Order: sequence, then structure tokens, then C-alpha cells
Amino acid sequence: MHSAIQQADQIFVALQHRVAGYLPVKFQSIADVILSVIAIVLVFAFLFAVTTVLERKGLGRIQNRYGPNRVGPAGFFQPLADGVKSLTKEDLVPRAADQAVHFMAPVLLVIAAFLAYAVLPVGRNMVLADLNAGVLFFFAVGTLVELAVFMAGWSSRNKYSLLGAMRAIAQMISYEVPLVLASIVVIMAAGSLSTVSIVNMQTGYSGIWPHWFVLTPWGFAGFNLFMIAATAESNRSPFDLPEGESEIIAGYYIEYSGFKFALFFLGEYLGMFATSGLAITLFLGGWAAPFSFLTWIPSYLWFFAKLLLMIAIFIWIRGTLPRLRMDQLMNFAWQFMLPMTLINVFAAGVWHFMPGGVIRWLVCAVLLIVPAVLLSRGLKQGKKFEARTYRFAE
Amino acid sequence: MFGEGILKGLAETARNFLGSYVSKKRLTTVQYPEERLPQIEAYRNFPFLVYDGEDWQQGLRCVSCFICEKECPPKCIFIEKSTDKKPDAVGKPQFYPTVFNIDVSVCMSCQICVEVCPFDAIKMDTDFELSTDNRFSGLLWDKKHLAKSNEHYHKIHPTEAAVVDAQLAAERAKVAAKAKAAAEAKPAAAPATPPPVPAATEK
Amino acid sequence: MIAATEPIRILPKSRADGGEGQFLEVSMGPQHPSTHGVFRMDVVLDGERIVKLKPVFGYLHRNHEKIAEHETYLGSMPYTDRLDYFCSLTNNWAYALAVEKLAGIQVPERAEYIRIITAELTRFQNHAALIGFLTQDMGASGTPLMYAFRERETILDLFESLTGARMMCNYMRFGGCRVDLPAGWLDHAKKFVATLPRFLDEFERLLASNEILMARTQGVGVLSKELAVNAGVTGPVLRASGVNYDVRKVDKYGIYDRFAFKIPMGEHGDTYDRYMVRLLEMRESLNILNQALKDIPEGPIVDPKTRIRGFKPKPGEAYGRIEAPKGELGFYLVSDGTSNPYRYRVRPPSLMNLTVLEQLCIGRNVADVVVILGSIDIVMGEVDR
Amino acid sequence: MTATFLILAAITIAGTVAAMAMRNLVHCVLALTLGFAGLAALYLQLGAQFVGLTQVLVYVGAVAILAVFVIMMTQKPAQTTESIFSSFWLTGSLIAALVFAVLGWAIYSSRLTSAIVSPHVEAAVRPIGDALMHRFVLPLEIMGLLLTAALIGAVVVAIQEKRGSA
Repeated sequence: MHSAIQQADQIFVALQHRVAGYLPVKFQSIADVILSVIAIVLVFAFLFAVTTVLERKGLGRIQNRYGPNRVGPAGFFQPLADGVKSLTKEDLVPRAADQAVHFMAPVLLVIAAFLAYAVLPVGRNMVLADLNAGVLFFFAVGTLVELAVFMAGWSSRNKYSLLGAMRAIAQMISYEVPLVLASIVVIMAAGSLSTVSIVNMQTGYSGIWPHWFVLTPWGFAGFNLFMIAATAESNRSPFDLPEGESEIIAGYYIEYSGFKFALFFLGEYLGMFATSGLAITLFLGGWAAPFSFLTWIPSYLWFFAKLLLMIAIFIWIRGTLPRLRMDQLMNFAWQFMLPMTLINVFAAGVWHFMPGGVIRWLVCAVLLIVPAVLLSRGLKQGKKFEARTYRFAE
Repeated sequence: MFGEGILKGLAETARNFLGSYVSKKRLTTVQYPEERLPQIEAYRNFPFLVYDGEDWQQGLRCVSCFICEKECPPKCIFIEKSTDKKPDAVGKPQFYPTVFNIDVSVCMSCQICVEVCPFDAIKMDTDFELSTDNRFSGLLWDKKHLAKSNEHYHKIHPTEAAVVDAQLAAERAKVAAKAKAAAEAKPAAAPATPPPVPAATEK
Repeated sequence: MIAATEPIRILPKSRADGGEGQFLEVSMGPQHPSTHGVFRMDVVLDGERIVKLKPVFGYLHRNHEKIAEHETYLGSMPYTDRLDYFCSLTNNWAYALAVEKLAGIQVPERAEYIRIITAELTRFQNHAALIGFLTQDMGASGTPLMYAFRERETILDLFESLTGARMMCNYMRFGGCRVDLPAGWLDHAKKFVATLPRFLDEFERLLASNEILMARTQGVGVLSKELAVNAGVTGPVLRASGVNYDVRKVDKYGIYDRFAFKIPMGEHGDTYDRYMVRLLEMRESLNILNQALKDIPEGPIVDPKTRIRGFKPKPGEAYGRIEAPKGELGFYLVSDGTSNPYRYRVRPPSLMNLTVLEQLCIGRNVADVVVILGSIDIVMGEVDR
Repeated sequence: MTATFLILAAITIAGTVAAMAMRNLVHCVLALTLGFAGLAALYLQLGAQFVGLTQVLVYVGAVAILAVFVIMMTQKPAQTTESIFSSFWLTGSLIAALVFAVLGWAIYSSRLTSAIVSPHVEAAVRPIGDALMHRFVLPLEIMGLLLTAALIGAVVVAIQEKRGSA
């Protein structure tokens, strides 16, 4: 690799070492960690701010509106205004609420959301902690979010928030299973739970094509299943039942106002970024460039470009689809997602043991497509749901 | 296959997303304070009292007949009649309102007062920026606040105003002819009424 | 919402209800995003399943009927705008029809055409907005609603250039209409109506075959024929249950008998049928609009004999009804020969349709309640009056 | 005994004590969760990543949530007014002390503790997997079978109850 390109790629790593280098050797490792944490907090908080604007503008354009365009150039300072607003608003706590738990819930949520970034490699050599059980760490931290959601919903002493918390926990637990199972195929292929080595597995190229896991039948299916489960995990439309604006108003955070509400908002978006980031790490080659001739672009830019693409897809879906109902959501999880992920694990095994070639592709594709069609028919409950024709009276 | 309709919907939203950048027609939003829609002639919002000529007190067409006060559905008009008379728009001596108040916060801009007025004295305005920081006196408009010139009427509703002016001119001619006849019949009578206000005759 | 100090009230389940556990009593509304105004539902939940639902309304009661008894006949006209504030022109028409029956007034032909054009435009924008709100209640983050409002804006522009107001039109008069169509209005309307099929196609592509929408609406809130007829449900809700009843066809009021149009009928009586019947009705409305805009004759727009001031119909009673977008809207008037009605009664379709809400919702989810309520299409201004 | 260990141990003990001492059931569960988390952190500090993270995943993510869910679904959210000290506290503490003594004796007399290898054995995922799949494959399968049987049994019971009530 050309040294200038390499420098550009490693500029943040070098900067970190340079700054840490000013300190005595004893503190250097801890300074390294602190600098990384600061970087993660700043970058992803900034991304959150940008995403709120992009989401509102994107949704606006989908709905033939302008979206926010008053604060700053093209409305891009809107998050600043929102931040000032949420900071200056009165922090209301219901009198019957469990004060301590009510206070801790948003804090725990944001902490849990930020913790997940520790194992996400956002660029070459750019990961806070290369744990050898990195993926497991990610899911373990994810469970804290459930706890935070429960705390918020229960402590508010509001029936809507209780319903929201119940929905949220049921949904998150149900979709955690397919989420983990969908990522198992990658762990099988990579033979490692470490996010860094999973990405390293995908950095090679055949010709110009990358070795991303998404470019295999099981990887493609796994990616789609993972994204569906991730959408449900991060409470995004069409799985936004825990918030269910039109049904249970705001769900578990109905009784939060001001900055705590903003923290919930932040936590939710951070969760979305984190799961998207994991999907990128597992299936889309992490920070690896999509084509071999594009490797000169710094790795972290690729990671964030992919992340923004995922966010755009999230926004697009949110602008289009209505919400599912609770029982349908559960049916979908247990009748479609779970069998499909299990079949996908099987297909990945078959892929692993078959010799390479077209036949392997065909076998795996058939293994996945046939059950998908059959299961989706089952979801329609034997043609119970279909477009109808109508008669007219004169 | 499951998901077909979802994909169709996604294609549709994508089309609208891109379309909003290409075709201006898709974006119906008007950036209000800077951008304004052209005024629609028929638009109505809150009545005003028409006066002819320069002096709003002299030219007020209202003769305080109380019809609008009675007919107003939300009863937001309050009138007090004068004790003396002054010539009205067509030249007849008539009473005039000493007090004419309309409560902006009660009025629902239904135009009934305009329809029932036999003197074309009250018409609908088009000004919709009526907000004020004083919700009591700021929203109770008196005679002075309500009075607007015939020119203003012509500006906002040209077609309608032209018809009204033609009617008034015809009536004025009739009254003048009658007065002339009366004056000829009784030359010794008191001096005739002052000449009609010039503004209305210009048209 | 419960007061903050009050502990959460949980009703004990009796043995008769089966199983252990407790019921949760939730008051949905009056400030709830999908109650379409200030409407409240006292809901008793078993988990998320509805056990009991009591609609509570009256929060928007404005004494409409009593006020009308103290107003002149004309003075009530602007108040009718505010019944169903989405369709002021059909409200105007129903009231005008009742008074015309009472006083025996004939309406000139051009006025009849104008009435039909405005009424069908009203129906179109009401149904479009309703489908938008319905999908909004399903959580579609307002995209269909915004598309519907994009078209509705143009219709409201047409109304504004004709009547002077976008929503509170106050346009119909006894024996005709208030003002004639302004110059160029017809061409503008024709051009606009020609673009509407494209909008409907877009709407259908966006939603009609969407699996989530089908799963959320098919089989949800099934209203049986018998119940619909017995409860006095009218309009698209009734027709979605498969009862062929449309006042436009039954009464042939105005000049509806001159137009060729069909009535779409549902079969299952569920939310999807109610949604589709409205979608198809919009297409039929376009049919009527095309014919009316083509055939409208020249002539007077109001019966010259009717008086604006001092209008006093002879003693008697009359019931005028039309097919408003939400169902049969009727005005019952009793005259004692004075300038204000002795009795004034509105038969609001929203209220009648709302009476079946509990039967539709029992056994369904909280999420279904808002969808069912949305598909019934209520406007609280009309329910509470 | 580093400072980290002391802090984590304090958190764990504080969490578990609070779980016993608090009056509000949900608070108890949350305190217990803190204890679980502290334990997980202790594992992580020992370098046992897999065990530590599984501890979080299973205990914080599943057990605590399950407990909380059960409380939320069944209990009235009222606080208990009775004393947290049971009348059997003397007996209870006696039994606890006995159990602790036996455990302590067992650990101290064990050969394992006398031969501490190195505190920095990397308990990585791969060796655990290898061990589970080779040496302990039979116990693992039996456990899996047992759990499956329990699951099916639970489903059967639930279905029967549903039929009975319907």
C-alpha cells in the first residue's frame, strides 16, 4: 500500500498514539482507551444529530414536504435547536413514579447503547477493545437495553408505559433469538467471535470482488434476516410497537420529558447505529472497500458510508410501511424468522462442506428459497390475506 | 410471494422522494412568511365597513339599521345608533353608528352580515394576519379599526365591487332625480343635501 | 390518563371470565393521538385484549341544535359547516335540502350541478384523507396522509376560489347557491379531476397490496349485515358489510338520477372492506364529476323568489337527507311559521356509525381499536354537535 | 487482591444484600441484577470473557428480565409492609453459616486451590468449545435433551390449561 494512503487511513490511530505519547508510559494505555471513548462518544453523538435531521428531511421528501429547513443552512442546525429546547424544558417526574428507577432508566439505556461500540471496528486498527468474544459482548450489552426499557416503563406508573414495556420486552426477547442465530452463520464461517478477525476474513478480493459474507447465499439470507431482526431490536418501523405512537402514544417513555426524553431518543438511535454497525461488520465487510480498486479510500470512510446507507434504508422503510400488530409480530418471529435462521445455519453448514462451484450455489439457494416461500405462505395463513375483488351495485 | 406489495410500496415512496427534487409540483408546501400564494378573489376573512371618499367618518355607508347585528349567527356585532342624521352613500339623510364593534375572537367569517346588509355597507376583508398580543382590547375592533375605503374594497374584490358600485350609482341617480324633482316642486324648501361623495362616482 | 397520585387500578378477574390474573382499565383519550378529536374510550384490557369498551363522547358538544332554534334559518347555515368540518359543503346541502322541502323551494338546474360537483369533490377529499388517517393510525408515519393532503389542498383551493373559504364554506343557500362559479373555475376543475385517477393509482400501488396493511385490516372489526342494519349504520361502513343502501340511489335527491355511477359493495364487513369500498367510491365520484363538469348548463344559480331577510317558511315539518361522505346525514326541521325553526335536529352519520364500536372491538387488540375507529370515520364535531 | 477486585466484590455483595433487604420487589430484582453484573465483571477481570459475557447474557438478559416480567404480570405494585426479617431468621442464618462452612472447607481442602497455575490463562472461546464438543459432549447432549423435554412439557401443560379454561 502506498505510504500516503496508509497515512490517511491510519491518521486517527497515529493521532491517538501521538497524544497518548505525551503522557508518562504508565498512563499511556489508559489514555489510549479514554481517547477512543471520547472519539466514539463524540462521533456517534454527532452522527445521531445528523441522522435526526436527515431522517426528518428524508421522510419529508418521501411525503412531498421540505422537512426542517429553518435553522441554519438547509435546516442542518435543527439538532442544536432541539437540544437547547430539550435542555430548557421542565423535567417532569410523575408523583407516583419510582423516582430512582425513573432516573436511572435513560442513563442505563445510553450507557448500554454506547458500550456496544467498544467492539465495533470502525476502521483498520480502529477498535476500542478487540475481545475474543466480541460478538457475544455485543449481544450481552444489548440485553441491558431491555432492562432499561423495563425500568422506564415500570417506574413511570402509567398504564401506557406498562403496556409499552411489556411489548418492548416481549419483542426484544423474541427477536434476539433470530438476531443471534442469523449472526451465527458468520461466526461459523469465520471460526471466531472476534469482530476484528471477522472483518479481516472479509478484506480479501477475488478479482475486483470482495470476500464479503453477504455475497454468499447463506450470507445474503443471513444479512436480510439479521436486518429484519435488527429493525425489531431497535424498535424501528414497521416494528415500532413499543412506541406505537397511534396506539399507546409513546410507550415506555411516555412520562419522560426534556433531557431524559432526549436521552431515550439518543439511546434508540445509538442502538440502531450499533446493530447496523454489527451487520456491516458481520456481513458487509466492515471497513473493507467494496471493490479492490477502491481500497485507497480510508477504511473508516467506508464504514461510515455503509452505515449511512443502512440509515437511509431504515428511513425509507419507515416512510413506507404501516406497523405490525403484536400477535403478527410474534408470529413473524417464531413462525418465519426462527425457522429461517435455523435453516440458514444448516445451509451455511452445507456450503461449508460442499466443494466450491456453481452446484454449491444452487443447492444453498434452493435450500433457502423453498422454505422461505413455504413459510411466507404459512404467514399468510393459507391465503387468508389477499387482495380482494369487489362487486358493484347499480 | 410475501413481500411483493411491500416492495411496490417502497418503489412508490422512492419515486416520490426523487420526484420531490425534480418536480416542483409535488411540493405543495408554501414557505409562508417569505412566499405567499396569490390572493384568491373570493377569499373572505372578517368583515370591514366600507366608506366612500376621504373621511372615514363622513363616508361610512352604514346606517345602523341593526340587521347585521340581529342576523349575525355568533352575535359578535354591537351597534349603537346616533341621534342625528347624516347623508348616506346614495345621498339620503340617515342615522349613522356611533359605536360599531366586532369581536374578532367570536366572528366566524361566515359572510351572513354581508349578505343581509341592504346598504352594501359591510364587506368581507381578506386580511388573515389578525393575531395580536392583547386578547381583550386587541381583538375587539371598533368603528375606526373596521372602516376601510372603497378603494380597498376594489383592490381585494374587484368584480364584486364593480357590481356594487354600479348598483349604488344607479340608486344615487334615482335619489338625485327624486331630490331634483322635489326641489323643483318645492323651490322654497331648505337647501338640498350636500353633493354625493366624489370617490364613488369616479368609477 | 390516570392522575399521578392514583395507584394503577387493576380490576380483579372474576372466575366467570376464566383464568386468573387481572384486568387493566385504560382510559384511551380524550387526549390520544388517534381518537380523531376529543373522544374517549374506557377500555378494559385482558393483557392487550379488549374485554370491554365504553365510548365516551360529548367533549366537543357545542349545543348546535339548541342554538339553531334561536337562529334564523339562514343563521344556522354557517354552523352546519362546523358539524363535520371535513365536508362542510355536503352539510350545507343537507340543511338546504331540508329547508327547501319545508318551504317548497325549487332549485335551478345550474345550482344542482354545482351542488353535485362540490359534494363529490368533498366526498373525494374526505375519503382520501380518511385513508390517510387510517394508515396513520396503523403507523405508516403519515406518508399516505401527506399524499392525500397534497390532492386535498388542490380541492380546497377550488373550494376557496368558489366559496371564499377552504373548509368553512357556507356556500349553499335555500334555493340554490350563494355565488356563481368564477370565470375559469370549470376548466380548472376539469383539468384537476383528470389528474385524480393518477393519484388513486399511486395510492393503490402504495397500499392496496401491502401485506402488512392486509394483515392489519382483513378480518379485523367484522361488522355483520344484521348488526349494521339494526344499529342504523349508514354510508361506506354499511356498504362494506354488503348492504346495498346509498341515499343517492334511494332518494335520487338533487339530480343524481341523471348520472351513471355504481355503488361498490363489500362482502366481509371488515376494516379492509371499509377501506377498499372508500377507495372504489372515490373512482365512482370521479365518474360523476366528469359527467357533471361536462354537462353543467348556464342559468341562474338561485331561485329568485327566496328571500334572504325575513325568511319565514309556513308551519310544518320536513326531513332532508343526503348521502354525506360518512353516511346518511339528515336534518329534521319543524317550523312554527316564525323566522327560526321550532325544532332542529341533526342525524349525524358519525354518531350512528360509532354506536357499533364496542361490538367491533371486543376480543381484539389495543392496536386494532385505533384501526377500527379509524375505519369507521368519525369527526367529533359531528358526533358531539 | 487488586483494587478492581475489591470494588467489583463490593458492588456484587452490595447488590445481593440489597436484593434481600429491599422492600419493593422490582427494586430487589434490579439490585440482584447489579449483583449479577458485578459477578460478570469479576469473571471478565479474571480473563474469562466467555463466561463473563454469558453471565451477562443469561442472568442480566434473561433471568432478571424473566423475574421482572413475572412480577410485572402478577404482583400488585404495592410495597410490602411486613418486616424483611423473617421469624425464622435465626434458623436461616444457622443453615447459611453451615453451608458456607462446608463450602469453604471443600474449597480449602481441594487440590485445585493449592496448585494455582497462572492468573493469566486466556479462557478463550475456542478451548471452551473444544471441551464442550469433545470431552463433555455427552453431558452437554443430555442437558440439551433434558431442557428440550422440559420445554415440550411446559408447552403441553400450557395447551392443556388453555383448553381447560376455554
